[in-house]
Formats: sequence, C-alpha cells, structure tokens
Amino acid sequence: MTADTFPKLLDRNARERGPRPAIREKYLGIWQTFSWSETRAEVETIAHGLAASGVQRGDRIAIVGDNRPNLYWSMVAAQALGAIPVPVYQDSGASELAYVLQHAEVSFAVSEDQEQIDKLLEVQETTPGLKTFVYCDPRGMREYEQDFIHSLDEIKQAGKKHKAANAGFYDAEVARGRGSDIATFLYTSGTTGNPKGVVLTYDNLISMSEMSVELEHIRDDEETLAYLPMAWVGDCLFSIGQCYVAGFCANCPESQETFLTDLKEIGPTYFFAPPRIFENILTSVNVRMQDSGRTKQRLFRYFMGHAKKVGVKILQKEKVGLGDRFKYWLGEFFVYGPLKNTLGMSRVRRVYTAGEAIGPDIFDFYRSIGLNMKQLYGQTEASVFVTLQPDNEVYADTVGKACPGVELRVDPDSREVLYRSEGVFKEYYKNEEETRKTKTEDGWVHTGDAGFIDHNGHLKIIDRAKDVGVLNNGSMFAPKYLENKLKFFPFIQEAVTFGAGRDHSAAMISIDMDAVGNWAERNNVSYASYRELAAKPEVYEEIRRNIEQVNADLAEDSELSGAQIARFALLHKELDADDGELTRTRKVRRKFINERYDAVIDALYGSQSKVHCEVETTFEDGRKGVSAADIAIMDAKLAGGAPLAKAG
Amino acid sequence: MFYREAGQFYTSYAKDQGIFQLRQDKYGLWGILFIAFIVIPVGLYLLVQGGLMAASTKDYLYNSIFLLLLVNSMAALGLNILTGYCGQISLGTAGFMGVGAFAAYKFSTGMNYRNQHEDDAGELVSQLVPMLPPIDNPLILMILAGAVTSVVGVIFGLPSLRIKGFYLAVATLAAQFFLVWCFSRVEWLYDYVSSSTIQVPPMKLFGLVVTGSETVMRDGQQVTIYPAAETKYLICLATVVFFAFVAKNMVRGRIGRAWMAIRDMDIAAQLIGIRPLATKLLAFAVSSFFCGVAGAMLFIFYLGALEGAEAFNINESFAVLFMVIIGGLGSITGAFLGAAFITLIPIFLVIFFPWLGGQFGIPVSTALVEHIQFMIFGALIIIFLIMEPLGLARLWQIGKERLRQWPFPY
Amino acid sequence: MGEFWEFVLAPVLIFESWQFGMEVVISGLLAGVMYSLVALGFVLIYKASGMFNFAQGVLVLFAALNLAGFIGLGIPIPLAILLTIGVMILFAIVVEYLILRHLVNQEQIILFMATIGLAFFLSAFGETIWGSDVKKLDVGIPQGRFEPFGIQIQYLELTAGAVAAALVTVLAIFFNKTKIGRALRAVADDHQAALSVGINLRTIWIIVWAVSGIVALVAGTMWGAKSGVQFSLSEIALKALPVLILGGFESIPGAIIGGLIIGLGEKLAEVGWGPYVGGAIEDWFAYILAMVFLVFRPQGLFGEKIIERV
Amino acid sequence: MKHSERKFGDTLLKVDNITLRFGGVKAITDVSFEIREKQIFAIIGPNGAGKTSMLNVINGFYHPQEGTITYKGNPRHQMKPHEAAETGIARTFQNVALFRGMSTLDNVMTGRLLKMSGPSMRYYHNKLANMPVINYLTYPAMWFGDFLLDSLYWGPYQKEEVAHRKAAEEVIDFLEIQSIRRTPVGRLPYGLQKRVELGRALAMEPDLLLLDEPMAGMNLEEKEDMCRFVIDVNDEFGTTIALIEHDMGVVMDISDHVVVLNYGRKISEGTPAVVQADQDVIDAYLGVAHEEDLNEN
Repeated sequence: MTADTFPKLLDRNARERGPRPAIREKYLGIWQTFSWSETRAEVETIAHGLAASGVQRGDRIAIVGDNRPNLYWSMVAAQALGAIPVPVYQDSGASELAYVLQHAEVSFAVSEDQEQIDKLLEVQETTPGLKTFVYCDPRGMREYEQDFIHSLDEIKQAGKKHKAANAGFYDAEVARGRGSDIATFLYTSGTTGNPKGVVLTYDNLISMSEMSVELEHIRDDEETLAYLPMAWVGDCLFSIGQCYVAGFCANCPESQETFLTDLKEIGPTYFFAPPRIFENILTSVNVRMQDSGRTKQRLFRYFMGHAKKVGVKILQKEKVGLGDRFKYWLGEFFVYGPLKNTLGMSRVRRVYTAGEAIGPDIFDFYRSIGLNMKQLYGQTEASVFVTLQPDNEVYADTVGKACPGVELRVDPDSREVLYRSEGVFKEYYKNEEETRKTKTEDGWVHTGDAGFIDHNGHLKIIDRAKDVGVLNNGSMFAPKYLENKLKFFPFIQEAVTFGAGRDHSAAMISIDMDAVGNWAERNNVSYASYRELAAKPEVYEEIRRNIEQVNADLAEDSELSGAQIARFALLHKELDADDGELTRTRKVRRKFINERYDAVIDALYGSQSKVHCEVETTFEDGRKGVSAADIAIMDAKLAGGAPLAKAG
Repeated sequence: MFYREAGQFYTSYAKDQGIFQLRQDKYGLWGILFIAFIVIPVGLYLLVQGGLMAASTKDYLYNSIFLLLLVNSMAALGLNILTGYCGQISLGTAGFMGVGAFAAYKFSTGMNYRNQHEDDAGELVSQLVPMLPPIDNPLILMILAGAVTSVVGVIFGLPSLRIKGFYLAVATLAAQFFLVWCFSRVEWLYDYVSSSTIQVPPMKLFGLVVTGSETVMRDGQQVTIYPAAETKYLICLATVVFFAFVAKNMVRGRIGRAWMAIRDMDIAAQLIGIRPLATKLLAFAVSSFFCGVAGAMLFIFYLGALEGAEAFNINESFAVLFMVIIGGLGSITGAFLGAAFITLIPIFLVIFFPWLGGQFGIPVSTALVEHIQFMIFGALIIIFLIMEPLGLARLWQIGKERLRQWPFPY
Repeated sequence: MGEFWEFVLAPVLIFESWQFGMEVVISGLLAGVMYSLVALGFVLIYKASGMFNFAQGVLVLFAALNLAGFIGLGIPIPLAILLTIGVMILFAIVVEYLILRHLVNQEQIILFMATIGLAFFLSAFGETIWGSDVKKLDVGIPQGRFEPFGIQIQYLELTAGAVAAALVTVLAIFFNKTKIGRALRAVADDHQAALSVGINLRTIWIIVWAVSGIVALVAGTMWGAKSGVQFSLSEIALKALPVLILGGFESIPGAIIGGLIIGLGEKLAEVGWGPYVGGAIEDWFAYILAMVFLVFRPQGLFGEKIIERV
Repeated sequence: MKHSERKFGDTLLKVDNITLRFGGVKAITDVSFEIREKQIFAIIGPNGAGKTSMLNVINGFYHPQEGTITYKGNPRHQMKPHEAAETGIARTFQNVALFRGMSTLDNVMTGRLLKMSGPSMRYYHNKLANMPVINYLTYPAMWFGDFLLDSLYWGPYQKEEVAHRKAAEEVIDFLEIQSIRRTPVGRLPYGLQKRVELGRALAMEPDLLLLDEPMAGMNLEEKEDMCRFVIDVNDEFGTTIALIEHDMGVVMDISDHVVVLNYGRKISEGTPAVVQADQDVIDAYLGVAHEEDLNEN
C-alpha cells in the first residue's frame, strides 16, 4: 500500500520511526514531546472519538486556534475518517469566521480554548449546520453547560470506548482513503471580496511535499518551529506535509509572547518566515547594536563589512582568498556565530522566505552571515511550490526557477505568470466561476501576478497583474513594486502608491514607530504619539530622502522611470488589519484604502500642502472611534530629469 | 561569545532542573574538574620529573596554597549557606571551624580523658584513658567533626528565632569568644598538654600515608614514608567538590528555597507555611557542618598541629566573612571565587611587597606586609560593597550574560 | 554550704571582704564606663545614619594611636589633643566622601559589612603609621591611688568616671539645646522629613562621625592611660557590642547603663567564677550575658516592643 | 453570570466578637462575620478601618485579645502563621511581599513547600505516625533520610521535585506568566509582581485565600486581568476568597458578600447591593467622596 494520504503516512512513520519525535509543544515550561507512535495513538483515539460523536465521511470540521499538537492531531484524525478539516485563522473576526463556516458547511468545530468557543457561539446562530464544539483547554469552560460543547478529553474518552467496541475501525477507515480525496479546504483571504475555499487533495499536498523534500534534501532529524497560522497553506505543507513525508519534528511555541525565546531554545534546522519577520529581526539587531559598547560596535561593523564582501561568496562555495577566509572565520567566532545564536539560528541549514518581496539589504545580511536563505514563490492554489531558488543561484530580486514538475509560462500580453503542476488545486469550493477564471481547461493556473523570466531563467515578480497600470505619460505603473522599494527603508512600515491614469505617481506612507521613534530619541526630536511623530518635519525630511533615492533607482529603468514619486504624505495612523486596511497577511487592500483616504489622495494630486483626514478606527481594546489629523503633503525631487519625457 | 544556546531545550523537568541550564557551563565545570584532578597533579609531577620545577616548589604549591584554598573554600561554602542563603549573619565561623578541628583531634586520639589517682607511693599519677577506639580515617573524622560542629552550631543558632540582623551577629560573637576560650581553657580538649596545642596523629587512607609518617621494610631496609602532598590535595579536593555538590543540591531544592524565603522576607515565608526556627536551625546545622569539616581539614591536612586560640581567632571569622562578601552572597561559585581571592591576595602581597621594596632599596618588614594586607582587605571590602554588593559571583554572572548576549548588550 | 552553692554564689561571696568587693565593683564600673563611651559613639552614628558602625572600637584605637603618636613626637599635650581632634574630623570628612555617600540607600546589612572593612583598614592604617608596639599614653592624669574606708581607688578611675559624666552631660546639652543637635535628632527620626526641611544629610553625617570620633578619642585616652595603646584595645572595644544589645542601639542612657551592667557583671563573674573554670571568662561573659538577655527581651533594655506590620 | 444565583457551601470561617488592641489602641472592636465556602468575600472600609489587621488576625499573625475564630468547624486561639498555612489559609499582601532574590518560578515553588513532605516523611505519616513509641523512634530517622535525599537531589526526591514543578507550572500557565518564568521578581513591574504573588498563594492550593488589596496600584487593564483571575480561581478551584479592596466598582462586581469596617467596627454587612444602599456606609465611606464632590461644585 503506498502512503498516499496523511493518515497512511502517519502509519508508515509510526512503523518506521516510532520512537522518534514527531511533534513538540512547549507547555508547562518544558518541550513536551510526542513520538510518531504516540502521535499515531493520539490520532487514532481522536478519530474514534470523532466517529463516536457522529462525524461522517465528507463532513467538514473546523480547526480554530494556535498551533497545538491536539489541533494537528484533530486535523489528521478527521482526515483518517475521510472528513475534511477546515483550518480557520485564529484571529479572524466573527463575520469572517461566520462566512467561512457557512460556506464550508462546517458541522463540527475543534477549537483551542474558551476564547474561540465564545467566538463560535457568537456565529452559531447564523451557521445552521454547526452542531458540535470541542475545546482543548478546559480553562474557564466550567460554566459552559451546553450539551453540544465537549472537551477534547471527553472526545478521547469516548474514542477509547469506541475503539474497544470497534476494533479495526480506524485501520479500515484509513485504508478507504485515496490520494485523490480532498485533504483540506484552505480559505484564502483575498484582497477583495469574500475568501475563497481552495480545495486541495492529498495528491496535491503530498506530491509537492515529496518534491520539495527530495529537492532540498530534507531529513528526518530536522527541527522546525510551527508558528505560522494553521489556516495558511504554508503551515499545512511544512508542519504536516513535509513533516509527515520526511518524518521530522515540528515544534509548537508556548505562546505568542514567548515566540522569540522558543525560537532560540529550539534552534530550528529548517526555518520559514515571511520577509516581514526577517525585517523585524534585522531592525531589532540594529537597534540593539546601537546600545552596544563602542568596541563591540566597531567589531560588529568591521566584520559585517567583511561579511558583505565575502560572506555570500563563501556561502555559495565560490573562490575566496585564504586571508579573507581566515578573517571570515574570525568573524564567525566573534560576530556571526554569536549573532546567529542570539537569533536562534545557529543550527539552521535552510531558511526560506516568500509571500512578499524581500529587501536586498535584508536578504544579503542574512546570507552574508552564513544563513542559506532562499526565496520561493508559491500559492495556496499550487500547494505552495511554484518556483524556488536552487542553492548557489540566489538573488534578492528573483523568486527562483520553476520547481521540478512545475511548468511555468508568462502571458506575453498581460505579463501574467501561469503554472501547471501536480500540486494544482482541485477547485474553489462552491465557486465554479472563479475556478474557471483561475484554472484553464488544460490545468494552467493564473497567478494574477505580473512578472517575467530573466536571462538566468529566474522568475521575477513585479506586481499583481490587475494592479499594473499606466500613467498618463505612458509609463508602466507597478504599485507594489514601488511600495516594496519604499518599504525596504527601515523608517517606512507601509506604503500605498497611486499613479494609474494619473499624471504622476504619489505615495501615502505610514512610518515604522519603533525605528523612527528610536531615531527621534537619539536626535532629540520629542513626540508623544504616533500621530505627532508622523507629523514632524524632521521625519518628513528623512522620508523625502528615502523617496528621492527610490526615484533615482527608478530612473535607471527605462520602463519605470516615468513612475517616479512626485508627492507624498505620512499617515497619522498605522495601516491596520483590524481596520480592514490590510489583510490578515498584511497585504494592502487598495480599493478600501482608496475610498477611505480619498481626501488625502485628492490632496496628493492637488496643490494644497495640508489636508484634514478623519477615519474610523478600532482601538486595541476593541472600541471603535475616530482618528483625525491634519496631514501635510510634501513634494519629492524627481531624478533623471524627465518624468514627463514620454508624455511628449 | 562562546555560547551557542540555540537548540538546547529540555523535554523533561528532570533535565530542565539540572544544575546547569547550558551545555557550555557543564563542559566548563567538567573542564575545571579535569584540570584540578588530573592536569595539576600530573602536570606538576611531570614538571618536577623533567627538572623544570624544584620538588620543594611543588610541595609549597600544594601545602601552602592549594590546601589552604580548599580549606577556605569549604569554610566559605559553609558561611555562605548561613549568611548568603538564609540571611543570618555569623561572626563565629572560626569558632565553629575550631570545634571541627578539636572534634577531629578528640576522635582521632580516642576521646581521652584524664584519670588521676594516687599510686602506691601516694604520688598523684595522671593517665590518659581512651573512651573510644581511635579513628585514623580522615574522611570519617571529617564527617564526625562536621556532625559535632552541627550540634554546637544549632545551640548557638537557637537565639536566631528571637533575634535578627545585627543583634544576631553580636550573638554569634558570643559563640566565637566562648569557643575560643574553651580551646585554651578546657584541658580535656587538648589532652591536658600545657601548651594547649593539638597535634594530628598518623593516619592512612586506602593504604596511603596521609599524616605523620610510616616506617616499612622494603628490600630489607627500613624506609620512612612521608605523606605525599598530592595525596592530601586530592583527598581535600574530592571532599570539597563533594560538599559543593551537596550544597548546590540543597540550595536548588526545597531546603534552599525555604532558606531564601526566610532571607528575603521572613514574614511572608511564615505565611506560606515555613517554620522559621526549624529552617534557620537547619541552616545553622548545615553551615556549621561545613565549617566543622573545614576546621578538621585545616587541622589534619594543612596545619597538622595548632593552638586553638591562635588558629581560630576572630580575624579568621572575618576573613571567611570577607570571602563570602567578595565572592558573592548566595552563590556557590562565589564561595570559591571569594576563597581564591582572599587566599591568594596575601600570598601575592607577601611576595610582591618585599620585591617592590627591594627594587627601591626599602626593607619591608613582615609586620608591614601584614598591615598592608589588612588595609587592602578593608579597602577591597568597601570597594566591592560600593561597586558590586553581590560580589565576584555577580561580576562573573554579568560577564557570562554579556557573553551569552554577545554582540548585543542585552 | 555545699561546693555547688559555693560555686553558684561565688560572685556574691567576694563581698565577704567588703572592701575587696567594693574594689571589684569600682573597677567593674570603670570598665563599664569605658564600654559606655565606645557604645556612645556607636549610638550617635546609628541614630543619625542607621549604620551599625562596627569600626567604632577601632576608632578608639585609632584616636589613641594618634594622640600617643603626636605626644611621642614631642608635641605638647593640649596641642596634641587638638591635632588628634583635627585628625578625627578629617577622618569623618574622608569617610563621608569616600564611603557613606556611595552607600546611600543600601541595605543596612551592606553598611554594616562596609564598616567591618573600614575597621580592618583603619587598624592597619594606624599601625602602619604609628607602629604596632605598645605605647604609653600619659596625658597628665595623676597616677597612684587613695584609700577611703580601706577601699583602694585609683585616681585614673575617678578621673575616667568624671570625664565620662562630663562628656555625657555635654552631649545631652548638645543634642537638646543646640540647633545642630536638634537637626541630628530630626535626621534620626525621619530621613525624608529632615531632607525636606533642608537639613543636609551629608553635613549631618560628617558631624556625627566627627563627634563619635571625639568620643572615641576620650575613650581611647582613658583606656590608653590605663593599659597602654595597643591593638588589643580594639578588641576590648568590641565589648561595646553586647553593651549595645543590652541598652538598645538608639538609646544614649541605654548605652551608659548597659555599659555599667556589662562592666560590673563581667568583673564580678571573673573574680567570682573565674578561678573555678580556668579564668579569663571576661573574654566571653559579656557576649553570653547579652545573648541570653536578647532571647528574653529582643528589643533591649530601653527599646519598645516592635509591632511587625505586613 | 450573576453571583447572587450562586450556591455556597457551609461556613468555612467564623469570626466571633474579635477585639484586637495594640497597647491602648483598639484596632478592631467586637467584629463578627462568617465566610462560607466558595464565597468571594470582601472587607471594605476607609483607610485605617482595621481591614489588614483583620486579615492578620485570620491568618494568625496577630492574636486578638478577645473573641474566637472558628475555622473549618474548629475553634482556635493562639495560632502561628505557619500553622495557619498548614490548615490551608494562603495570603497576599498589600505591599507585594515576594522573595525578591528568587525567580518567578522559585517564588511559585516556595508555595509548594508545605506539600513537599519528602518520600520518607510521607511513608512516616502514612504508616508509622499512628504507632505508639515507634513513631517517636522513627521520626528522626525518617526526617534525616529525607534530608539526605534532598542533599543529593537523588531518586525519589528528584521525582518529588519534578511533580511539584509541574504543579507550579500549572499555576504559571493559569496566570499566564510563562514569559517571565525565569526572571528575578525584583525586576518585574508592579502589576506582574502582584500576579506572581497570587501565583505563590495559589501554589499552596489553599482552602481560604486572603487577598489584601490585590488591585492596588494597577492600571485598568491589569485590574481587569486580576479580576478575571480572582473569579477564575474561585470558579476553577472552588477556592473561598476573602479580599480587601478599595476599588468599589471591583468589589461590587465580583464579591458575593461584603463587610464594611470603620474605625475597627463593623458598620454594615450583606450583598453588594445591600451594602451600597446602606446609609451608614454612605456616610462613613462613600459619603466622604460625595461631600467633596459637592464642595467642588
């Protein structure tokens, strides 16, 4: 029997590497470890329990909560019964949750704790099919007397009884599973409209997992940190797919606050994080170094300079002189090694990043200190992998070559990237129209991203295909491309650019409170709040310099030089997912922002130097209020002389 | 800088509660033990064999430096338990060490008492009569000495229930002065010799001569075997290491937590159910036990013969207190650091000042060196209290923290 | 009367010869006065700064060493006394400057340990400068004795008693009548309050240290005149500690009465019981007495019962 | 859920006509009340009303001159604080009384000390304690056996340490202070220190938990957290709680029964609603603020 489903892979692992660790959770102060055989036993018990509670083949089971072994087990247990687990973002609001649960016709929900149960109860009325709730953590659940709420322990108890009465049930159910069966629904929070439920089969996930495990030589002694949302395809592929295929160990952190400590303790050998996290870490490195003693700073600068020179070359096994090698070795002892250690990356063999473009400085920083960081390009619809940078062919501005078994092409007209592979999703659940739009008859998937394949055969992504526009001067306008360039500056947290159908490009920027605040303190710029800081002329001046540098970069590119940023404004508040300005994965919601900040946008294309802006906002404690301020508009110098050259 | 902690995680409480949280620290300790047990004895032996070092220098190193260092470490461990962990100041350490020394003496000579009777001629005849068989095993003697000192310590610790802080410090002075008085006035303690001096009898351990000398026939000739300095050193080292391990175990477990609770806030400690008297007395008992072992060690291995009132005078108490303060209150490592500091500084000064004087042609008397020593001690204590009240151990810890966070400051 | 009772009552039985008994009492009281003087300096510092000044005994030695040293250099006695007073004031300033100001807000136990360090330093410092041989200190107190009612009394003893009485009177006036004295008391009662009404804490410290230095000088002079100036002086001065325990750390009358009790008690014990147990019980009797006393009355003779608050 | 609907158990602690004097000053005069099992019981009153003294009397720190205290049905007289702890009374303090030299974990672990009797002693209590003569003979040996195990940190002792560590970790998890597990408590902000102190008390698994102004000096968010913990403790473990609190909002929200003290006398008692409406209380306590308001206007 080939192991073509996760429950079957679990059986295989329990057989072949029974005592080896499968999953760990930092709980009650230590890393509680569960071996593959224990994991299998747990999954079996839960599966029996679910069956005893009436879960049928094809039922949908929502999984709500942080990364916890119990939730992963519940997922696989559901799969063992032929039910379909639907992981849901644990921080999604009630309306989002309600939509997903309704759309997926969920009848059963496994949640982490009271908080999630409360949310589920809230949406229960509008979700008629939702019948049974299960919680893992009994804290605060004593007073819930509803008979449809059970603890996972009760389920497990029931499971044990059910098992005693139905020997062989589990094995039979597992055997019924086929690779072509549906493994899960993953809802993608699109930038517009309602989330779409991507239907992935075992074949999709397992083929991509096997491909990547082989390609990247992933072994069964890897340690990873399972900290990204379970509802995200990446976690599904890394913490279940690759984990089950390769047989390595996933580690669940204790809580969100202790993430960094947990990262350091585990010291993963294999680490994935979106660019944002690497960016934050680098920022904190720089901030902490500034408080360091002089000698240490000098040492740091000296060796980081050296790393910049030869680090990447050494990583890529290129030829480097003996002296430089020795110096790099010294640097490894004094700076890089300790640095990696404090960041929890001493043992890392592979680091991946994806999801957004990463700043070249950030990228080079990590690579130069000897971390094999690579970019990949993927989608939920592709079961993650589309392209990946092969070892020694790593560039900051590309996302790598097509993975084995993935076909790739770029539509010459729309510049849209398309791919085809075994990982391609089955369909969008109950949304044939979208399915047809995205997936062609012969299996090609529209990514919606514009890009091109460069002379190395690497894919380069510019922007969302639909967002790429044209300025009135005929120049191509790729907002995300500009925004990413802006966001690579430490002071800029988020940027939104405008320009399609306009005379020039303009930018709306929200500053990075930590970085700018730190800078302000050192430069005696006093401020009391984000709003005040963002309005400081000194800050404007710093940002203007950043923008002018972007303009200079753009001037070098013939197609984009017309898209230089002529005017900008600093927003009085951070762009926030709670206000709907960003998606949960921190992507800009353009349409929403256009409406919300129309006054500012008008001012950017008008002549005034100040505009009053008032927006509704959600405070940390959940209250809503109005955030208002006068926002200054500033001009930036254009480089290369002729932004309107093509207009004539 | 040297720390690579990433990936050091624990999957069970037993491991998580180990003495060392970090692998590097554990290796560091094994390294130090390796040096102390193997590298030093073998290295010195080879140096002497190779003619690179005079045999007398080697013996000086062992007998005058290493042994003293170990004895002081042991005493500092003891006082640190009482003062550093349980928060009870004691100025009677030397007195307790003396009890240990005299107990060891009495047990090793069979607990003699004097039987006086008139002989046939009507003259008064004195005769020493042993009450117990003499014990010649130094390890057993040290344990017995510790046990006796424990009892004495508990008696003098009794007032700690009612009195605290300085008052208690003064009360422990009572122990110091009373005990020292006993050492020169209670004849039974020193077997009634007029000089009130006690002398260690010959002892053997595992067939090795430890004290005194032994004459054996070898190849038909009488050969006198003197104890090897290495033997004494290794016995003391093993003893100190063992008791340091015991001390560490106590302070990291429930006993230590009870002591520290009493130290940090005795009222709150009572309200969580800690019995103050029992806890403090236990600290006195354990601390005195350690001091007693230190005293026995001082007597058996380091001095061989001593006069109680002189060897255990109040300055000795202060010296141990200084070790604890400079080393670091509430730290096992600190006890060793402090002992090393206070032991080595005078040795250094004794060599350094005459040398310095010689350079300028100024004769430096021993008395002057001693004065300078006292002044430096006094000044150092004050400087430490001002700069780093938690002592060398704290500096060590800060340094370690720096290395762990390197290249970051925090 | 059995041997047992003879032993127990030995200190009383010395009054069988009442002249001898009185002599013992007087010499005991004299020693007590000396202890009181040391304790007095201690109480001053404790009241003003909460510092348990272990170095007070050494201060006595140091002052006496200086005085003896100056006289030994041929300086006239009144000038030598003035010079020594100057040294003690200078010392107070140096202590404040180098030590006290750096230890503000530290725990009392730390301050206490610091004074142990100071004691070590000071004794060695004094002996380094003036040598460690025993010095005679002759400040013109008449030698010899007189014998009222057949009791031998040394002039020195009388003088010491008188000087101590005078000193206590002066201090009482100083504390109750002068502005500085009242300020000192204010500091003792409440540091914060004292600061808020503009009393400079550092000045206060210098003054108390200087005053207790001078008190130490008086004590040192008396001791020195009696038995010469030598290192053991500082050890004798340690006996001020049990005195303090008896009298309470903050009470001047306590220090005086405590001193007299200790002095008298240990002398009677020594003369009475000493012969039975080999003598020299003076070495520890005071401490044991204080310890036993403490167990029954932890707050001292004049202290108030402490109500612990949580 | 409203607390008035809740069911309470029997009387856990009964205070009868307690009078406490310091010298000539009367701190508490003739106060009586009853605390029932599973109740959240509040003692309120203006400053100096004798609230803290009352708690001190309950846990044996002060000994009242008159009156009796009946706890779990047994009247008691002179009880030492550690004996109170042994009978299941735990306590937090107005000014945090943590062991500042220790980490959060160690502080919580000290709360387990009473439960860590040691394997030999446990055997003694189970088997030997009831045998005449033998109990006296074996006690020292058993005690010393535990002591030796402790000092070697070996075998059964290590197991015991591990078991209690787990219990302590559960408390840490309950109070959500995992991230400060190894931090010396002296370095923690005030609000967290209060939480650790509650943790130490919870680790004792008390039957009666006395909280002396658990929310004093906290900001709104910290107060809300603390309220939640107090209610959770009461819910989850069924612990009876007696607390002193100044924040009337908090008291009215969470307590089942309120006693009002003024100048050491009880002036009112009842449910929060009853007390709130009591004219004496308004005069003595709320009235003060009310008058000031009027003056300001």
